[in-house]
Amino acid sequence: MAKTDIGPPDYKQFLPPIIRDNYGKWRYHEIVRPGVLKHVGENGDVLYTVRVASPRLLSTDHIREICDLAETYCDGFLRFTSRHNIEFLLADEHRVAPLIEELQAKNYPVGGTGHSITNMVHTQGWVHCHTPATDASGPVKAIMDELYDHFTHMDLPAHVRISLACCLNMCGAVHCSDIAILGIHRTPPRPDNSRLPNVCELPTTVASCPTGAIRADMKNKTVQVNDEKCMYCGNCYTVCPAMPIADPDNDGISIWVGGKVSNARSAPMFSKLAIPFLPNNPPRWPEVVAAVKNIVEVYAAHARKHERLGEWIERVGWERFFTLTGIAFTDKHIDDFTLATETFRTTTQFKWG
Amino acid sequence: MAKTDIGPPDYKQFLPPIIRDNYGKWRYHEIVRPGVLKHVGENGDVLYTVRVASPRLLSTDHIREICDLAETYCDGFLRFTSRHNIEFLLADEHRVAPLIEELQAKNYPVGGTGHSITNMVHTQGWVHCHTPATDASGPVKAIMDELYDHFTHMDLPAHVRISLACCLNMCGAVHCSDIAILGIHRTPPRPDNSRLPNVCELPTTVASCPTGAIRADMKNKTVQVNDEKCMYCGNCYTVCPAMPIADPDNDGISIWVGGKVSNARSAPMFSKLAIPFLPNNPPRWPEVVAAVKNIVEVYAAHARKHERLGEWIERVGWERFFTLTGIAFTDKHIDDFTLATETFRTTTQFKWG
Amino acid sequence: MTDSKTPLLDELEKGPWPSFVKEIKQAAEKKPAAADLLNQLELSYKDRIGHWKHGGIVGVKGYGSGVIGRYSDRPDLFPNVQAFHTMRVNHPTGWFYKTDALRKLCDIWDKHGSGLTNLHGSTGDAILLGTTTEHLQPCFDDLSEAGFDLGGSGSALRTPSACVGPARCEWACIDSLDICYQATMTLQDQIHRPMFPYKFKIKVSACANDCVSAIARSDLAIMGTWKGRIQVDPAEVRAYADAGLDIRGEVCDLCPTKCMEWSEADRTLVIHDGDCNRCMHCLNVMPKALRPGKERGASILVGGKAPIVQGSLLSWVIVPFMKLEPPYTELFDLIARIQDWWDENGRSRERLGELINRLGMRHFLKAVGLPAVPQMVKHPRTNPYVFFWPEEIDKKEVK
Amino acid sequence: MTDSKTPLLDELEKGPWPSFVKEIKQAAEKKPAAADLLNQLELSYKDRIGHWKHGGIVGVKGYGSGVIGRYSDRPDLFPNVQAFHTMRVNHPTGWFYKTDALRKLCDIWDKHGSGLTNLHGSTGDAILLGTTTEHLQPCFDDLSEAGFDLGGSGSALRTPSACVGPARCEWACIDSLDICYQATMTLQDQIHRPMFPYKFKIKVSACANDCVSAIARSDLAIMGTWKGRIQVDPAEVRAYADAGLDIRGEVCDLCPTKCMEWSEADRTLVIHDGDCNRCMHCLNVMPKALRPGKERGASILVGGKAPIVQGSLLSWVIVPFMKLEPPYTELFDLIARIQDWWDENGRSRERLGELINRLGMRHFLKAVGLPAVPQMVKHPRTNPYVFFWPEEIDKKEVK
Amino acid sequence: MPTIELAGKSYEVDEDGFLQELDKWSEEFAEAYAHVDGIEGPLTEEHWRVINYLRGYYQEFGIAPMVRKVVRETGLDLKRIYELFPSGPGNGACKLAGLAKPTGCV
Amino acid sequence: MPTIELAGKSYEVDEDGFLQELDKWSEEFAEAYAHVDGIEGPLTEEHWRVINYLRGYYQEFGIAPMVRKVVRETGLDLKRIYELFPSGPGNGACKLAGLAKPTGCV
Ligand code: SRM
Ligand code: SRM
Ligand code: SRM
Ligand code: SRM
Ligand code: SF4
Ligand code: SF4
Ligand code: SF4
Ligand code: SF4
Ligand code: SF4
Ligand code: SF4
Ligand code: SF4
Ligand code: SF4
Repeated sequence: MAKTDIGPPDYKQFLPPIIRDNYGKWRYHEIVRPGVLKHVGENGDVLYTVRVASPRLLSTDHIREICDLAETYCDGFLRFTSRHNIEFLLADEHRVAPLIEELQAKNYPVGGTGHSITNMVHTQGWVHCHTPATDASGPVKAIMDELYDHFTHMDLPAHVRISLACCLNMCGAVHCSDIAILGIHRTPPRPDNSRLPNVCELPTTVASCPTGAIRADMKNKTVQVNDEKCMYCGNCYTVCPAMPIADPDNDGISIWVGGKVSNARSAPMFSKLAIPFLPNNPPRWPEVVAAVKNIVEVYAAHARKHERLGEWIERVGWERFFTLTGIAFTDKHIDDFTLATETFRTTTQFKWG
Repeated sequence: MAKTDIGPPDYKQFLPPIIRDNYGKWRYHEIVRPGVLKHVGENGDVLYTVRVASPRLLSTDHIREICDLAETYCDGFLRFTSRHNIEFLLADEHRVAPLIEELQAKNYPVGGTGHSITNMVHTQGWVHCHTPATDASGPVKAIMDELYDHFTHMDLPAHVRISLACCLNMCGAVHCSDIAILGIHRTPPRPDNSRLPNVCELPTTVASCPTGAIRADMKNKTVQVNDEKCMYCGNCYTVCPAMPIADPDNDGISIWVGGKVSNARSAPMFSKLAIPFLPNNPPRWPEVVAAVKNIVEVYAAHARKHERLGEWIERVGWERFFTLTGIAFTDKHIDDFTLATETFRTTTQFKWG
Repeated sequence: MTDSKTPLLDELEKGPWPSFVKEIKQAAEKKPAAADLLNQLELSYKDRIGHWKHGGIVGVKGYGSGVIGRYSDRPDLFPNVQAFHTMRVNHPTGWFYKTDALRKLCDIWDKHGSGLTNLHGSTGDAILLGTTTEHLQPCFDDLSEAGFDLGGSGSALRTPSACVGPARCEWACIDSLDICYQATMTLQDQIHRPMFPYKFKIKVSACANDCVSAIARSDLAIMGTWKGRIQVDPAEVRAYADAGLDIRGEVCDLCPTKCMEWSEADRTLVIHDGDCNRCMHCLNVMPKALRPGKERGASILVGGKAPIVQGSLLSWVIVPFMKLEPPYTELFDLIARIQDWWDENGRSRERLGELINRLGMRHFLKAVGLPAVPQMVKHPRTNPYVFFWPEEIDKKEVK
Repeated sequence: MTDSKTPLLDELEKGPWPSFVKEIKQAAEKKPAAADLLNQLELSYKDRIGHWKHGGIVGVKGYGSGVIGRYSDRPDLFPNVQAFHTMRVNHPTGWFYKTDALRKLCDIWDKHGSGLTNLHGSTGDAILLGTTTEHLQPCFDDLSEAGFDLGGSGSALRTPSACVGPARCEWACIDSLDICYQATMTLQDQIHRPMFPYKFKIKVSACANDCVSAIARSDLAIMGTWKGRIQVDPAEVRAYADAGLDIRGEVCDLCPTKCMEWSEADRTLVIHDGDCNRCMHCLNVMPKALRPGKERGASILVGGKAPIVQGSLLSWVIVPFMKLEPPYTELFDLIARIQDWWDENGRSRERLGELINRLGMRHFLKAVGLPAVPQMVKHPRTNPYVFFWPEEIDKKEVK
Repeated sequence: MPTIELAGKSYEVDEDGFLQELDKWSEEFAEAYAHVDGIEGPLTEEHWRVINYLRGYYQEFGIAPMVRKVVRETGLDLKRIYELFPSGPGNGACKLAGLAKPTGCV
Repeated sequence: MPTIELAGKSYEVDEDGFLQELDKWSEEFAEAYAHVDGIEGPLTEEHWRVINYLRGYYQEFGIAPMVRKVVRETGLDLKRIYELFPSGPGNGACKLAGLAKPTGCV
């Protein structure tokens, strides 16, 4: 039998020698061009990093091609980033240009550093999950095709982090992204009373509902959904297979803006609702692509240097954001969940638009 | 029988002629000295207002004395302010000095304008209410004796509004005051099971509890209090006389800071807990007086001009506030009611103290 | 020590601030009730506890509100405050008085009550502090005769109040006094005959300085504001600068939207009015140089209240701008729709703000017929728990 | 049009961004499962709905986690994805690889699975995407042989992750990689054998830039910081200025605490470190000139998570500063106390943050033995609903 | 606690005249007590409509109904109710109906 | 839905082998099914302690107990439970005990 509990391989064996030598002793870095970082050690050592985009969903053969590249240029050392990009690590400055040349020849986008749009964190969608309200990889591909130049050029006021999650579970942790794309259902689950008694725990199902829309029907060992209290989060389906919620005609995508994670300048912020619903329109989700692009361009045109999307909006005000982007404000933008009162405007300080 | 629904007397008959002439046509004002406002109309008319402190609890004879003054100097016109001060309204500049002279001779404090501490909004306390955790008039008198010079001098960075409410009903609306003094109970109510069934509505009593600490005991037509869930708000007593909560040994005062109402510069803000508990120590509440004075003095020493107490704290940070005032921070300062998570620090941005 | 019967309270006659103890003693000279109040209060100071019984429900004929019943829990010791009810007299709007009216009040109260008052209660009423059940009706009769009426209490509309506004303030963007007075007169029935789930408070401030704390203390706050450019008098701006005002530091730097620029060189102030949120700060500092814009009206906010039960609320913007001219039809219609929805849906002791919070702002807006606008929120929702109306959903049969 | 069986997906082969469709097609050349994945996905694109059944609970011997079971709802059409489970392989800390290790993974996956992967999952695992129940155990055996182990799933500790930190970043205030690796190794049992009320995530960022989103995505976030003065190299500051950086505008004005002053005249930068909240902005803009202070450690935060059930939470500061040096005893002891309290009190599917919220921070702090400090809050409470501990109350008998 | 004598029976009431032993209520109590609250003559059908509604509601839900409900369910507008019970539905009608004294909001 | 034959009876189970008609569970089912989950030999007293605890809890509360509870109440530590049920308490023990398939957190 296999050995268990051995843990992952020790990362130290995978560090290139220059990193081992300069571990904890880096002095500064520069971005020498989009996608290329230069880190200088206290002792003067220089490490180059070349960052390329990845679709994240990789075939083994493609990984082998990446390995080939790493072996040719980086003595076999590479890493992936927290946003699924690939980083080639080079101690030798002379190999940087040839690597980039070959990468470009093979259509690997080089970029994603500094004030650019880097890779989209995203999730499984129709490729592997059971609760998605939209696909993940497809919208990502369609959006990044459109925003490609912002990956390869550092032409934005600040970092723009776009993420996608295909349902409210938010595996893409989109809740703190500059722009978040979130799959949503819009119709209540449909309890299957024949299966439910055998496959679901009633108390768990009742407790799963954030708005208390589910009542246990003890006699029939099943549940009833109060459609008026249901906001289609799908959490009941997560715990109870007999409550399917997917609905091709009403599932779709919502767009959220202004979140951030870093503590730089401003504290981390949640993303806020910008567009409540756009239809699922595969294969290229044109409405979603256009909406994201519009937000990016309006931001790029108006924000100041170093100002993240959310920081810009905070400065100019949400009323101005809606005016400038032309996005319609609706009652759906107004919170009605448990902390709603904290979001209501409790001052006469506002702009006309 | 008396005529009903006649409403209050029409205020217009009580406006002095100069106000009637300049109604809605004032051009600007100046504070010519603490307690004396000079309003100039578009047509050049000048109205003087002399503001004096009032204990709010006034005897009819004292009111008659005030009337005498108003008749002597103001043709019988006067008003009261939203913070219970008395304002003498004079069209004639020459009567201002004599009025002030007589006021001072009679020990009426003149002041409360501009960057001063004006009168304390407060409530009934032991004088007339049934739920107080402290007295109202007594602490007000003791505090204002101590802060007297800040009433008669405009020597603070900005307005400082101090209010007092003798229980959590907050009739003094202390929830948005620069400094709030709030009477609190600290022991749970003691249901009187013999009286309760006849004098209380069970559902109302149960619903009155913000933390769900009360359970109806249907059989005995009474209620049970879960002491661990009770935070002594007294609301159950308000609706159910058979649940007395006053407790001389544990009732007392808490101090709150940093609230404001105006929209000037910053949006209105709630007051925040500074000191969870100080004992009821009549007749002069020395601990409370010292605590308030300390906060005022630390604020006066550190804030910038025009900076309200809460604005100053927001700028320097709460950790700095606690350090500078020497007030102890405790677990009681950390919210645990429904919106608690909104107050937790969700950033590594903080100071060491 | 003296042989005073009130050694503790006597301490509070000392010191420069006016003493409420002196007031009670003054009234006590004529009124046994005031004397017993003093004595009972001394006992409270000794015991550190109040000596009033719970509640009390008394009133005058035809009204369900306006009187707060109160009984001593030691009538044995203090028989003259066995019953000691207060009457809430609706103050003249803006708390303006002529002395003859005030004197009349005093006379009535000397006739029927303790001779003690609060000018004013924190809702704004002239409070007549302490009388017996028997005196209530005659006292009311005399008040009515003198042109006064009672204010609100209980689950009623409470006495509305207003800042001094146009009567004495250069910043008034609406006629706070007239609006308040008209509301008071129009809604008399609501004041005197409780019929709501709980209390309802209306306050009117004629600008964002909010001198009656409308935003914090009323279920419905009416706050003056303007559209368009702040009126700038450049000469007066320069005069302030000449007089030593640090315009950059004290004005521009404190402008919350940073929409002001002061050029020291050419001594001019530029305001980017499109970014201004009308906070009032610059006008407050330079009243002689800056005036509100010319198109004036009010923002309407709802929901403000003290903490019981769900926690304090500051009022929420529901109408960013409403023109307000007599007879204020749009305003009173809106108030009626709001109260109607609240009265229909509210639980007992549920304030308007709590009801909106419980049912959701979208239901409130739909019911009262207001459009959703970004000015209603600090920021849009952060949680994805979004409801759609049935009519927004594709009705195709779900497989 | 072509006669492709996947016309919709084919559209996604176009355009400059790398195409996941190409990846699937590449794998499909060798693997029928990948081919059926493509076909099923095409159907989803047509139907606008997923075609996977709910859940699935499969695994390897001795582990309760690491595998996500998945079954097609159209096995009739796509028999090769009838079962299509993913294996979560714990990534090497920092996502560093040598190619030989990566190639080994690929070989194993070609042998046992679909030939498709996610590098990496959003928790950080190397995800092997799609195999059958029968292959799980042999695949795990091979992985183990090659030195790999599974990551977390279910109500377990999830695979911890860390920013690149000291390996390649000048700002690392702690050894994020070592801490993460030690935590992963020490807590193996918690990763493989679910025993908590729900999932538990740990992430480590070596500075406040938080390159692994620890504050937003982990129940326990460890974030590097420093005490004392930012190290300033005045010559390099001047060099930035000479190179055209607008130090006042781009650095000082954006400093959230406004604790920096740049004097254009004598070309010096003054930092009032006592006011600095270590936001990182100035260091980010001038990495060559500014470095973190010398006394380094971490802030510990808890409670972060996505919205289900109570709404998203960002993590909360519970320890402003902790020195972190191997063997990190203080840290691991604290984690143990936290988990113990959570495990003991948590309801099923209740994350740590939700439990703290339900029971109150004071109970949490008392149980894990941490003192209350102002750094824990944005501001003290605004509601007066304050609990006192029994021992704080005067026990004298209440009359 | 004061005691009050009505039609030969004695009742414990509080200072405001509210019955302190709710189970002692009877129609005779209400009739006899009406004058105390300024109602002249015997109770009419309309009085009883209000009283009966109040009692029924209280028995069912344990609370007094809100005023809007009383108006709607009895078909009597507020003005009429104040004519019937000069001290109003809370002080007057509830007292005669033998409900617990309304509290809460005063 | 697959069907499985055990000791002469047929049961409907899902892909993961979880019983789809919970009332069909019997001790025989558990005994016969044990091998499927890699348990060698007949079920021991320790196995039954876990199974009975799970069933009792499920019957009382309608949910499966949390792992910490199982450990505490059966007196068997987690290591031992994995020895008894190699695929763990959720996949292994619940399956034999005839509980609904654990969902939620995967
Ligand atoms: C490689 C990576 C860490 C890793 O372990 O994988 C990384 C690496 C660096 N980050 Fe980061 N960050 C990485 C994800 C993040 C994230 C997480 C995320 O986006 O999911 C954040 C938080 C984002 C947010 O706030 O929403 C992040 C916020 C920052 C910031 C703060 C930016 C800001 O102003 O808010 C900096 C500072 C800066 O760039 O000026 C920074 C700076 C850096 C530096 C310059 C640090 C250094 O000196 O080496 C590295 C190169 C940055 C660049 O791309 O220009 N890194 N960085 C991650 C690359 C992701 C990618 O492929 O694009
Ligand atoms: C008389 C009164 C209105 C009334 O109808 O009774 C009044 C009158 C004036 N207020 Fe006020 N305010 C009055 C209560 C308030 C309140 C309400 C309260 O304190 O309960 C507020 C909100 C307080 C808060 O924010 O917590 C208030 C916030 C202001 C402000 C904004 C101050 C700020 O910077 O936050 C101004 C502007 C200023 O003074 O620069 C202001 C300005 C003024 C001006 C200058 C308006 C004018 O041009 O005439 C008046 C003289 C102010 C002075 O005292 O220096 N008034 N003012 C109230 C006097 C109360 C008293 O006796 O002291
Ligand atoms: C007299 C007055 C205090 C004063 O000394 O000025 C007062 C006195 C009482 N208030 Fe008040 N409230 C008074 C203004 C307020 C205010 C301030 C305001 O109106 O601007 C508030 C906070 C604002 C608000 O309404 O939210 C206020 C919030 C309360 C509450 C809590 C209401 C809530 O929803 O949170 C109660 C409790 C209740 O309604 O049961 C309450 C209840 C009471 C009662 C009736 C006690 C009770 O529970 O039955 C007090 C009677 C005292 C007595 O014996 O005379 N009183 N009460 C004020 C009315 C005078 C007047 O008419 O002018
Ligand atoms: C694979 C992955 C998405 C991806 O494509 O990267 C993923 C996939 C699933 N997540 Fe997740 N989560 C993944 C990272 C996350 C993250 C991000 C993170 O860890 O940083 C989050 C948000 C952060 C958090 O934990 O709060 C996340 C929040 C959830 C939730 C909501 C949890 C909550 O407390 O709000 C669920 C629902 C649940 O647990 O029942 C969930 C549930 C699921 C399930 C198991 C679906 C379910 O309900 O049973 C998904 C299985 C998909 C599949 O078929 O493979 N997943 N999930 C990520 C794990 C890969 C890895 O191990 O590296
Ligand atoms: S976000 Fe939802 S649909 Fe997407 S992978 Fe996560 S759980 Fe599945
Ligand atoms: S989808 Fe969400 S809101 Fe609707 S019933 Fe299920 S758990 Fe409740
Ligand atoms: S604050 Fe409380 S105690 Fe004071 S008057 Fe109001 S209700 Fe009475
Ligand atoms: S005092 Fe407040 S918290 Fe305590 S039982 Fe009464 S209502 Fe509940
Ligand atoms: S609220 Fe505005 S208009 Fe009214 S008195 Fe105060 S400053 Fe003047
Ligand atoms: S009113 Fe306020 S926001 Fe507008 S310009 Fe003046 S200071 Fe700025
Ligand atoms: S979190 Fe800080 S230390 Fe870690 S990689 Fe990012 S910038 Fe560097
Ligand atoms: S780290 Fe941030 S807060 Fe500190 S000095 Fe630099 S910019 Fe200012």
